[in-house]
Amino acid sequence: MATREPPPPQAADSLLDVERSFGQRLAYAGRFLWRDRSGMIGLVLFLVVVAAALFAPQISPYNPLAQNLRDSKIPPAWYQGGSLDYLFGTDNLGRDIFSRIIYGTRVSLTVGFFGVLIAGTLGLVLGAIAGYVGGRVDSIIVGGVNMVLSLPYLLFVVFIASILGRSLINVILIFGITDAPIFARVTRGEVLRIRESGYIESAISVGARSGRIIFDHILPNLIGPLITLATFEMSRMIFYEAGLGFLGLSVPPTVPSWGNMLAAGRKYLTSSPWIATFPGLAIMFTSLGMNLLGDWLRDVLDPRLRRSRK
Amino acid sequence: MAKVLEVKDLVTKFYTLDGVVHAVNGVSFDLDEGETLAIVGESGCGKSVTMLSLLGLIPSPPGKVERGNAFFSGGTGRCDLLQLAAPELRDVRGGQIGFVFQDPISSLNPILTVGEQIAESLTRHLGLTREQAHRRAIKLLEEVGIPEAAQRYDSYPHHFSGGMRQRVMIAIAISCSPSIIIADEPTTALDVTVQAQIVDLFKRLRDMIGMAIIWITHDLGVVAGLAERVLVMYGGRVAEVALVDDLYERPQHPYTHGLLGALPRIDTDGSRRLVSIDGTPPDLLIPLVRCPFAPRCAYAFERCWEEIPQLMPAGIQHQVACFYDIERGGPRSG
Amino acid sequence: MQRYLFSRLAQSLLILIGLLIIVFFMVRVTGDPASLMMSREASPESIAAFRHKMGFDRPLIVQFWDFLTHVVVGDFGNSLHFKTPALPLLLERLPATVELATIGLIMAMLIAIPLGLIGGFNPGSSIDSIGRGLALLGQSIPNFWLALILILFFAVKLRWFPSFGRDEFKSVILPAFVIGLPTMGQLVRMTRSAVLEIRGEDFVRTAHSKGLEPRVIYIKHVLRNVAVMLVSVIGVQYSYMLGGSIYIEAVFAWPGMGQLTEQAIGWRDFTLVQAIAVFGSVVVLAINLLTDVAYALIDPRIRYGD
Amino acid sequence: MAEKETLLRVINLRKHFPITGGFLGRQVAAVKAVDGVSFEIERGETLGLVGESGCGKSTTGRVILQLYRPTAGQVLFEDADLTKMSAEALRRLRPKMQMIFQDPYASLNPRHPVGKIVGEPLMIHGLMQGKALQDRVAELLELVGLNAAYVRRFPHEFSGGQRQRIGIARALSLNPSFIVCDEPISALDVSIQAQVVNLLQDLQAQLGLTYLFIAHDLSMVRHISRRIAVMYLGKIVELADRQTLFDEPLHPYTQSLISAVPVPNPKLERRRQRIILEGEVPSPINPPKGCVFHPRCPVAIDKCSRVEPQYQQVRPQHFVACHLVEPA
Repeated sequence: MATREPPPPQAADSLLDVERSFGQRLAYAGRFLWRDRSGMIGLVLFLVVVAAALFAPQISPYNPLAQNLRDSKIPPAWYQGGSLDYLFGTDNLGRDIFSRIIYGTRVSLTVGFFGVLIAGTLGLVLGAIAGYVGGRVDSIIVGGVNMVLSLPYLLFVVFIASILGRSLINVILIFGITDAPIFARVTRGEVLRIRESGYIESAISVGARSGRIIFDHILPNLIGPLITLATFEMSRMIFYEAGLGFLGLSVPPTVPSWGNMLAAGRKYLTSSPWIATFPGLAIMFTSLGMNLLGDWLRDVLDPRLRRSRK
Repeated sequence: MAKVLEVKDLVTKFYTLDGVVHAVNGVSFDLDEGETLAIVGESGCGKSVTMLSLLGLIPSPPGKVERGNAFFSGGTGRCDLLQLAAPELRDVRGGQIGFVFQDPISSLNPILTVGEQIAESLTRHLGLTREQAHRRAIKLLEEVGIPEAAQRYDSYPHHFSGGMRQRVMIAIAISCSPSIIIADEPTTALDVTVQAQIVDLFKRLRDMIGMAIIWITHDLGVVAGLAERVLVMYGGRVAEVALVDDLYERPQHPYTHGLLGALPRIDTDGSRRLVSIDGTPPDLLIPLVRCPFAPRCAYAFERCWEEIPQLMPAGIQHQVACFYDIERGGPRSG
Repeated sequence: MQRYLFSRLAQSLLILIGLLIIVFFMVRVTGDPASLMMSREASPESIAAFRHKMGFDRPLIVQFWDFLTHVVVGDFGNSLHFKTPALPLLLERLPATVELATIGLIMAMLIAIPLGLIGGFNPGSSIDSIGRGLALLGQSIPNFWLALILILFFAVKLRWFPSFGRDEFKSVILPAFVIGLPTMGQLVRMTRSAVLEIRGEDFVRTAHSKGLEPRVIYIKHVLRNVAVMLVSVIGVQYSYMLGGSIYIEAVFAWPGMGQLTEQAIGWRDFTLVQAIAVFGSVVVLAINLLTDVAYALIDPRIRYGD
Repeated sequence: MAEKETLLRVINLRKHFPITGGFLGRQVAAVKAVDGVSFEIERGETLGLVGESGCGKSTTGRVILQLYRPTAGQVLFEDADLTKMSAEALRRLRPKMQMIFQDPYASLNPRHPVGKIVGEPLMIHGLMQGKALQDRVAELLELVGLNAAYVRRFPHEFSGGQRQRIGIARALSLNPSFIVCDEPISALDVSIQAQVVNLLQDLQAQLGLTYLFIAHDLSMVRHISRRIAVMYLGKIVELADRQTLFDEPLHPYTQSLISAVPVPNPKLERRRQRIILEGEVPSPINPPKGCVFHPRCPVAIDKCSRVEPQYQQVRPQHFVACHLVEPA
């Protein structure tokens, strides 16, 4: 009877037997990011915007509010008549557009971040209750969510904004509340999916209490899809905030926000087109970066994709 | 007897993000006219990929047939399926080789009537008019045992149960009287009593049409009463091929041996302990450099870790890819 | 099928009632509607008089009942600015908006669906890259800003199109393209992923195994299923475009409901804004309902489902 | 031999799932998944529960463990009625009765490492912590034949058979006396099935476990069970010890089921006469009147379509629900 020989070291039987260090796992994630270049671009764009908001006073050459009527409507540096003093030129009141763009990131990110925070929290709570409790509570929440989501969103945001009046808090609240149903819907769907999954049944069968099931099993599996959604929704809010500003319904006109700058620039479109051009480009690149980032996160954070490897 | 299909050294790989999946690693076999051949193996052994590769049905990319020949002798003479131009290969598919897939629920188009799905094959290969195809499709539905076939022609797949849908799939496969039907786990998704119906239907159609059947399965039980020859696959290679009685009575490959021992059976006393095969199936991301079964094999010796065993004769119409002779209890000579 | 439609209709009615409640209380709960509607300089006396005239001093529930019974018969009250009933003002503007959104949708579909189809059938090809780029831009470019840039370039510089108004047929091209851009992006994405999904379905493999010509498989098996998936997307996008008309009509001075909304906000004409909100929602609900009907008509799983 | 002791007694158990419809969510129908099921399980034995998809066998297992609360009936576990217990009382009793799940992919939390999955039941019940917990987890992993060094690995790194071993280790962690095995092998390959079945049998002998073994594979159920119950559309149609059930099946459904099971023996297969049933299992929403099996029954008489047959003991320890079988 032949005995079984120990396998030679190079012939691993299963990838399970290949020991991986933390560094190697990190390198794997890095390669994943590198393979998806667009995700990389998205991340870089997003980080640039965040850095601009954090270090606005250090980066911007001028006070974004400082008017200088003598230097009004100076074109960007690379145009005839432009000067390196004002990289992106100045607006009708002689304010430095570059500085205002930098400070504008603060308004956009504040609205995006707190809007998503409110919408996400509200949506998470509502969606989790609907999905976890089920029954009549679920029907009521789902009914409400479907109702809000079947309304013309923009029309409603404009309607509400026109009633509430211009302030940063109002804008954040409007987006935070009107966007909550989307988070609620996604959360509910995920909670239902997770709740139906075998591992929740398994947790119940070993005697886990609701607290453990919610915090140890459901929430961690919710985070991936919610982070992805938050990225897309934040991008959408930045976009819509600018839209409201464009209609004169967002933050007060004195605040340097991209929407306000667009609205102001619209009047000088033919004579000084750069006033409206740069805030639009800023919105575009921010939005682009976050969409790319969201696409990438969706692929990376989905454990279903990882599971399908086998 | 004339060979209807001869496959030689087929290699198929999938180039995925995780690496190269070595799905089929040099498979050769042949099939006689009117013969029923069972291809048995566990998930990931390459049995389905082998068959899909032959007819250009693997998703590509990521899949790629790297090399091999598949000589098919159908109504129009002998040709190599793997060298055939796309239009000619399409004439073979459905016309001379019919397919039945595992999952009858997802394998039918949900928004076309079942009748249309049968008829389109008829108009494509036999050149029937819509009218003729309609009549012939109803006839086929009757043949596969669907009651009130004329009314059922206009039904959509979701009106049918799993077993009925599989009957529709079979009607599509036999619609052009092919010389081969490839059935990929056709009863796995079905209940035992329905499985018996479908197996019965296959036997009846085989007697009626006389086509060869390649029955892909993981279940050595189902094919025992159906197949004339059995081919066992492991790790993307052929482990053993033999006439059905011979294979079940004196399996020569340790894997086949283990598989038969692992099955509980109702024809013997139930108190016997099952033979289990230790370990797990091979990871196909790792290229094959030795016998794929060696890590799980109780008989493996040095040679098994160093080279890939080729098929060797082990009796009448019996071949096995193993360096160890179980019956004699030592390395195989030659 | 009938039961399905009936239940969708009932759902829409419920949503409508909920919507009226939101609109009604939004105006009243967030502050004093009278001071909201009067100019900021108005004296307290005139505000009080206005409050009484509009009936804002009555109990909320009475006001709500009054509001409801009037809305049901199409009476949204008088516009504060024009001093005439609000509904005819809206209806007058509706055709322009419908024209804009419809042409925008058709333009978006004509560009997006072929790109999505080609991209889905040849992922990684150069046309696929163009399509995905367009999808990304459609999502990322603020279309109200793009409207300005296009006016600058095509109307002011090249003088190919008029920069505002609705006087000639050419007028609609720029605003329709801009209003359709986000939809175009969405449609490219959806079409592409629908094609990729359907192409990977088992029944497509079955169709290949029957030896059908690729053309037949694409048209009969893939495209029909893709169409089923796209119908609902297109419905949603159409309602979305009606909302987007606020910006685009404002920029292009397109005399539709969107422009009216912008103007009404400027005039602080809240009866009119309120009427637009309700009426716009009704239109959107009707579109959603029509989408569901269309969906049921082309998908046998719903048509013959129980 | 110790005296036979009844561990679990199921009396007339029913579980109907409501189907809601319309926009107000009214109940419009019910899926009668389990519709009046009674049996007993003795300590230390394996009762096999077999039937085709949709017959309610898995639901029965879950209702016994109160993962679904029953619509009617009693479940007496060591003489205590589980159906009347509060959630907290049930929770305290959970360590004694555990479940092994069908799908080894879904039943393990993808974000938890193996050590946590296996040790979680012990943490929940506050039985162990720190070093003791780690040692116990390692012991359990080795008990089910896994390398104890794998504690930090995640489920997606394992093969199906290995995951099922993890699931078994988790179920065993609390030293249960009763385990519901819900199709524990049907998602696995044949060679792996044997590993898991052997493991379950070894553990039973070693730890004195009692199993309710649910499966659709009749030959595997016969292999592992002492007694077998056959279910059809929410009801048990026949229950007997395995020898009797296979040698003298009395219910026509059992007979056809046994005849449909393929045998890996070509010579025997070619000779076998099959009773091939027509049609497929009807929907449990509107089960047939009278005997639920009568539309497919090859020997049905007029009475079968009108009167529901009594489930009764017709021979010693042999229960059947069929009009054509008279008590001996």
